[in-house]
Amino acid sequence: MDKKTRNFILNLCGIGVLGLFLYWAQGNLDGYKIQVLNLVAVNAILALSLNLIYGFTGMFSLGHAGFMAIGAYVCAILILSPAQKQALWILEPIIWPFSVIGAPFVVAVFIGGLIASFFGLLIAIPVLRLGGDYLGIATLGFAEIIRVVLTNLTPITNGALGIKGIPSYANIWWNYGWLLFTLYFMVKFLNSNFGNVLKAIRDDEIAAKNMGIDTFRYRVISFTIGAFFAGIGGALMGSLITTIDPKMFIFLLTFNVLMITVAGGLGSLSGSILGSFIITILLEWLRFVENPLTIGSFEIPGIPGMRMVIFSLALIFIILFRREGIMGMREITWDGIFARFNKGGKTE
Amino acid sequence: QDTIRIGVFLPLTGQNAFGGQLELDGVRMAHEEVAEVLGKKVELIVVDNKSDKVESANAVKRLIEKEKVVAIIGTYGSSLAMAGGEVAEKAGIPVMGTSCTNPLVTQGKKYYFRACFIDPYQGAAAATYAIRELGAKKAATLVDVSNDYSVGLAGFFKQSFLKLGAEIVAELKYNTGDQDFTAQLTEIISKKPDIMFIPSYFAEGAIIMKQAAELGAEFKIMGGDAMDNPEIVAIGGEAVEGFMHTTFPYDPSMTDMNPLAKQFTENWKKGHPDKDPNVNAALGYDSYLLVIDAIKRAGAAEPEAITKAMAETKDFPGVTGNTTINETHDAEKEVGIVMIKDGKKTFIGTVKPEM
Amino acid sequence: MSLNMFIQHLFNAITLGSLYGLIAIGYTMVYGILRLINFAHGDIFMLGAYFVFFSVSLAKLPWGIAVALAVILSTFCGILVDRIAYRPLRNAPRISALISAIGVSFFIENLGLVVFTGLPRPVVQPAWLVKIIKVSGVRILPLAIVVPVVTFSLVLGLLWIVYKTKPGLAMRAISKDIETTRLMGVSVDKVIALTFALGSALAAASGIMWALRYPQIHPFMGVIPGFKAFIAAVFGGIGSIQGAVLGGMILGIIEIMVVAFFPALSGYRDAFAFILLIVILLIRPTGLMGEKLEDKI
Amino acid sequence: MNQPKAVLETKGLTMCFGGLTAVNSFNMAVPKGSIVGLIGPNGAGKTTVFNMITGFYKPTEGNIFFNEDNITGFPPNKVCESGIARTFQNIRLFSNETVLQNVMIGCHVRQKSKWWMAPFPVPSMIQEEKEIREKSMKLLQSVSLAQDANVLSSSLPYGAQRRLEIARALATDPSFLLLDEPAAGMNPLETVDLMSFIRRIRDEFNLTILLIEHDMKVVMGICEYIWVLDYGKLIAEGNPDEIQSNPRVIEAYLGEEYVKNA
Amino acid sequence: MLKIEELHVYYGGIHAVKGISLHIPKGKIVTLIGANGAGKSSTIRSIAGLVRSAKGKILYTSNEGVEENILGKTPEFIVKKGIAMSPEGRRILPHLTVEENLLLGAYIRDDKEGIEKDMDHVYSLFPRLRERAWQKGGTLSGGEQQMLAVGRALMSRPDLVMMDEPSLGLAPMLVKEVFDIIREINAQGKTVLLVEQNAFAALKVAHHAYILEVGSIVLSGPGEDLLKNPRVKEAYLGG
Ligand SMILES: Nc1ncnc2c1ncn2[C@@H]1O[C@H](COP(=O)(O)OP(=O)(O)OP(=O)(O)O)[C@@H](O)[C@H]1O
Ligand SMILES: Nc1ncnc2c1ncn2[C@@H]1O[C@H](COP(=O)(O)OP(=O)(O)OP(=O)(O)O)[C@@H](O)[C@H]1O
Ligand SMILES: [Mg+2]
Ligand SMILES: [Mg+2]
Repeated sequence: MDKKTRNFILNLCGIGVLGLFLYWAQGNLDGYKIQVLNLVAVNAILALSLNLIYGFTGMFSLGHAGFMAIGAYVCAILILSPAQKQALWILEPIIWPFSVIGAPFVVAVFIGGLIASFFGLLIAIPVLRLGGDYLGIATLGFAEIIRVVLTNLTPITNGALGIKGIPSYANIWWNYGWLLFTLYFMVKFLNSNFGNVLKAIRDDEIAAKNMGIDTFRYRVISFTIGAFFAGIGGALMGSLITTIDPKMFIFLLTFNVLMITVAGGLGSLSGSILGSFIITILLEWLRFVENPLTIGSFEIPGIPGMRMVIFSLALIFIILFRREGIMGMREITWDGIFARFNKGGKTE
Repeated sequence: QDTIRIGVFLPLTGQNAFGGQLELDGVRMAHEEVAEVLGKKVELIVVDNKSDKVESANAVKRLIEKEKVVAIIGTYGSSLAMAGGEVAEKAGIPVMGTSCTNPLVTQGKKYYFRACFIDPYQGAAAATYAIRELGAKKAATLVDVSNDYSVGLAGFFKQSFLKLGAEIVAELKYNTGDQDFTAQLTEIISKKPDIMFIPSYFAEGAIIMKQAAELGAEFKIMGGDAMDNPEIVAIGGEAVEGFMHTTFPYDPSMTDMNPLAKQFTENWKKGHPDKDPNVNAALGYDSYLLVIDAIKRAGAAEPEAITKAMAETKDFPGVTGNTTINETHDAEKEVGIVMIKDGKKTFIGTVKPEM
Repeated sequence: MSLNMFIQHLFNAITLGSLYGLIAIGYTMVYGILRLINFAHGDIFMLGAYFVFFSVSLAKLPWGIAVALAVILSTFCGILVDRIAYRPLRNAPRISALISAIGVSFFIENLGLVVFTGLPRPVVQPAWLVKIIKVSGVRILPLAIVVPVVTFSLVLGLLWIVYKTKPGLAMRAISKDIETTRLMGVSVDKVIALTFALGSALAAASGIMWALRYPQIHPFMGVIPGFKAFIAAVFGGIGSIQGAVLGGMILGIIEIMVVAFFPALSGYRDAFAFILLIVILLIRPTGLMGEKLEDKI
Repeated sequence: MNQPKAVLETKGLTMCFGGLTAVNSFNMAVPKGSIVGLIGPNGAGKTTVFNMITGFYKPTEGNIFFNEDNITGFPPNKVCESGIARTFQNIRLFSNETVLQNVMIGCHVRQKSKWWMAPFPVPSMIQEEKEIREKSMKLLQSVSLAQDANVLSSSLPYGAQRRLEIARALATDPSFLLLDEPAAGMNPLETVDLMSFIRRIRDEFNLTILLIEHDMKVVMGICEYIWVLDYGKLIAEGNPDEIQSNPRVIEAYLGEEYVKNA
Repeated sequence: MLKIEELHVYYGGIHAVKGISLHIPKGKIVTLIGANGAGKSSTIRSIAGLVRSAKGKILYTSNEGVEENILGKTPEFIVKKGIAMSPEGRRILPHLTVEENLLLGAYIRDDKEGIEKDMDHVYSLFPRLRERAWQKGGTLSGGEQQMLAVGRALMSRPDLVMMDEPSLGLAPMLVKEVFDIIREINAQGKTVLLVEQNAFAALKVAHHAYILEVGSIVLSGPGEDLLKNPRVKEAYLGG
């Protein structure tokens, strides 16, 4: 059996095991834990998409919250029934055609991604001429513009009141299904020569141009794909939490995704997934520090703010001790696992 | 089970922390006073929703799934309440809202109730008061566009104000976090309104009034329940003199306090010598007691039964007045008006909104 | 719009703009040298305001001493942040330091929340600073004159340090190549600590000024002004001190004038600032006064 | 003149940086299939000429013709597509990529598949990617780096990095190759190898090669024709013998010492 | 002046320098020759304090006659002891002007007049730099940058000057000039450690030479002797 077939079979097994685990989780874990598992998946999609833009193509983009917002709003408007929409827009009625359009969930999520990527393309063409931190700030500005528009465009978005009661279709199967789709796409894309091209642009844009690469075109492509998946992540997030409003999509949300991506490892797909797993669960698990603690007969009251204090310390720690993130630029691959396994076998 | 577990989700950190913390103080105080129901100890499980919607949904999920609470109290901030409400609705656990005044919070919900009135009611009360008592004919609004409470209340104020035959001469906006309102205020001043309505939070509100005074504004200023905080005078100084806001009928300055309110005020001062009580604390206090009352009437610490009992709450005596839960699950209460007089909050009466 | 009203708006704009400018120079200083967006800047800004609040309102110290104390304490905090969270990452990828900076920022804010609680605190303003002066219908706060004056004198001082002194030369060298700068005998860590000290002193100074103008402080007060000032710094060309002030001024003027001329669009005010930012960057990819540096091929 | 047709021709090429004229009205015509050199003192404008030809700088004045097409002002990637490849004075490899990936990236410019095919099992793309891999391995063999195909390019020793840069340039299927100081940092022995390597690739890949070099052993050893720049101006051109004995070149560039030793 | 004992340098798994010992006497020119990747730069960088993973001893005797192990000390400490270096790859600060680059080289000094005099001296060594005094370092041509790197190393008035491939990318005339400069500064009493690919020229100026192969010293002796050594001739002088 050659390596390719072996890896293919192993991949299938891996998906099978994940499926079984999710099936088990659905039956045995409480809703809270499942919610956390769902968040892990959505965050992983977001981290992967940012990693494509920043980690693999080297474009410092801080526009993620904007793309997520677009995805979330588009999807929410599509999956709410006209009656629900009528009831929700209490200050100004929702305008036609938004009041009546609707789509099934998969389609809505997909359209959410498409429209996010359309805006991604729109912003990419002027802005991707910028470099480095300037690009970051310009995309951040773009995300903020989106947010301001969402806040003020009440007849479409319901303004600051946001959209509530979004049908919670985004269950564990959808979320992990989309995550697998995202991952499949990224792996295929990045392992092809086009992936090499993106990495070349990241490493040395001048040399890449010199190799005949239309660097601008590929930057736009990468950015647009990243925006697409960010939109998907936003759409799922909206349906998972069931309410959205413009404030949710402030720049701190982008920082969250950035944090996960960097902590996982820029330029590492497995890092993004690992990062999302660790950071999401850490954030949830740390809730305990804010609960009152009873030791013997002493009751220590929970201190508000403590959780984020400890979280930020943990974040600083991770970055101080693993300065390139948990995975760096490495990937977890079957070949790597076998190599390690064999080496371990030999030394014994 | 030998205890009854009640969950509390409030913004203890983040932007809305000041309100959440006061409400928690109120809840805790009520819990200390009434620590038992149906012969069992009541255990409070407090979770912070960090003024963040994702966290808010998580918090409720955690309270329900992990902590297995039978009822929930919370929260300050309507958008937080909505995010959490969805979760509770699905799980069928009753929630008593403290000060989430947006109508959407309980709209179409079976399990969400609140101890406070709603914004249309409050907005109408403010408009009524402005026109009937202050004789205002022209009003201006200054609204935090990115805040649902502010946008909502301003909208309802405007509806009622126009309905009562008066005119809105300027509608200016700002964003959460802005500290400089001089441009908006200069514009409003040039439109010469009789009154300016600012549905903002107290700290921002105080700054707005300060800047208005600096710019020589001569109109009266009114606000909503979120302006109800003792710090407003400390921040705004002379500029807040004469400012009026609608609120729940409780304030430590009330002269004709009901006995419960009196007792609450005294007990509070014992427990918190350095802080004045305010209406958030009182609502926290009342919310807890409303939940306990429902459990008592339900006769079992069982979510469905509690929900049913909550919906039937009638004339329950609380610090913020007698509470009746109507069919939209909102508390029907009088709307109080507070005015800053000689640097002190003074309760000057109640209004019945003309809806 | 009457002339008076316009002048009133202009004064409002200059006050706000020079406050933004003052915060922005701190960002630009640190960025210019370490290429690090020091997210903790807005939090040191907050600390500065709190230190003054505590010394004046609680310890009843006189203003002069309170300000000096607050600046010194904040400077110390800034150096500490550098020592703990940034120095170990000098040779790491830049993004790691950025994440560390975000971590520090979260840490200070939430520690502030734990220690100071979330309740906004009032700041007492010295009476002479807020006594309105009326000049033919335009109402001016003395503060509105003090702030720009302070901002401009600090800019001059900083320009002198950066362009005319030896540590200034070292600072500029460090920004491109730490190792080589070391090879020239520069104690890089000391120079960077000095940079942070200057940056933090500026943050504290601007925090105090801000609190005087908008006398309400809370642990998250630094987030939005910090964010906006950073944008202003980028506007002006990050790394350039004059640019930061120019950027701050422009941002202040836009924020006020958008509302003044298009009151109906006041809700879109932030969007205007960002649209202008993007347009400026498209025309001048390194901001208004940022130096353009191409790689020699 | 009975020279073969020029593949590359510059006419009145001029480049100004602010007040500085780095290259001044430079004319040259490179015959097909030749190895030619561009020399001159430091700062004479040699690299600038390269940068103009490859599209990194837009000439202030003048034109560049490649196979008789005017390519002046083409962006670098278009220049590469038309068949011109180069190496850099300071090595510019894709440092986080493996040696093989570096070469594969060079192949991209001739790749026919489209990016959106990547996630789907498109047979033509799978086939093409396989061919790219094979072609890249072959190129690595020809620069004797095949054994290092899977190591990171940044961990190669200096000389090997130079060869990799050339292999990467060859992967773009150029007909014209520009080398900027290929022998810099090599010791005399390695330099000798390099010379035969350059000749070999010229023959194997049917190239025309223009190189900048300060090592006169290389220049005089393999160049058939040489242009000499000083302060941006052409001061001499001719075959190696002519150049070596040209008094202006000796004065401006080679120095008396060189003549004595030669 | 400088004695290296059993120096090892590691980069992750790579053992780049494998326990070399060498001696640089005061007032002499010593050169280090070897193929690409032999470990020459690693050795020089260890002396300058730029390599963290070095083991062994580097004993430096300053002008005052105190001997001290400088391995593990910071670069700035070492510069202040009187050791300066012109690094591989020039490492010019691209956004500072030529003049500022030179001033930075004199960072540890405070004597304004002395600095000005030395600056003039550098300009007279490389007139091209004077023409470019106000140009940003980053826009200089390769060779101009090399001149600046050498000049900058002289600005701290070091006792020991280390040069890593100073003739790289220089025109033939200048190559000769650089070696003349090396002789000249040595005549002024400075000790020089030189790493070169141009083995012929290096061996000619050097009083003593070491040949490095894959991290170990394989040969050493006076420069003139090594020039005649058949093995050196074959491997480094191109036959
Ligand atoms: N981007 C630029 N801006 C300003 N001046 C420049 C720029 N690029 C090059 N120069 C100047 O143009 C002149 C020619 O530079 P170029 O790099 O072409 O020299 P060169 O002939 O390659 O020299 P070397 O042999 O030293 O590499 C130099 O004086 C250099 O300082
Ligand atoms: N930072 C580094 N990380 C990993 N390996 C390194 C590093 N620096 C040098 N090496 C390796 O250490 C060995 C010695 O390198 P060094 O630079 O000292 O050689 P050198 O003799 O100066 O060669 P050259 O003539 O190419 O300059 C080489 O194999 C090189 O690849
Ligand atoms: Mg050159
Ligand atoms: Mg070397």
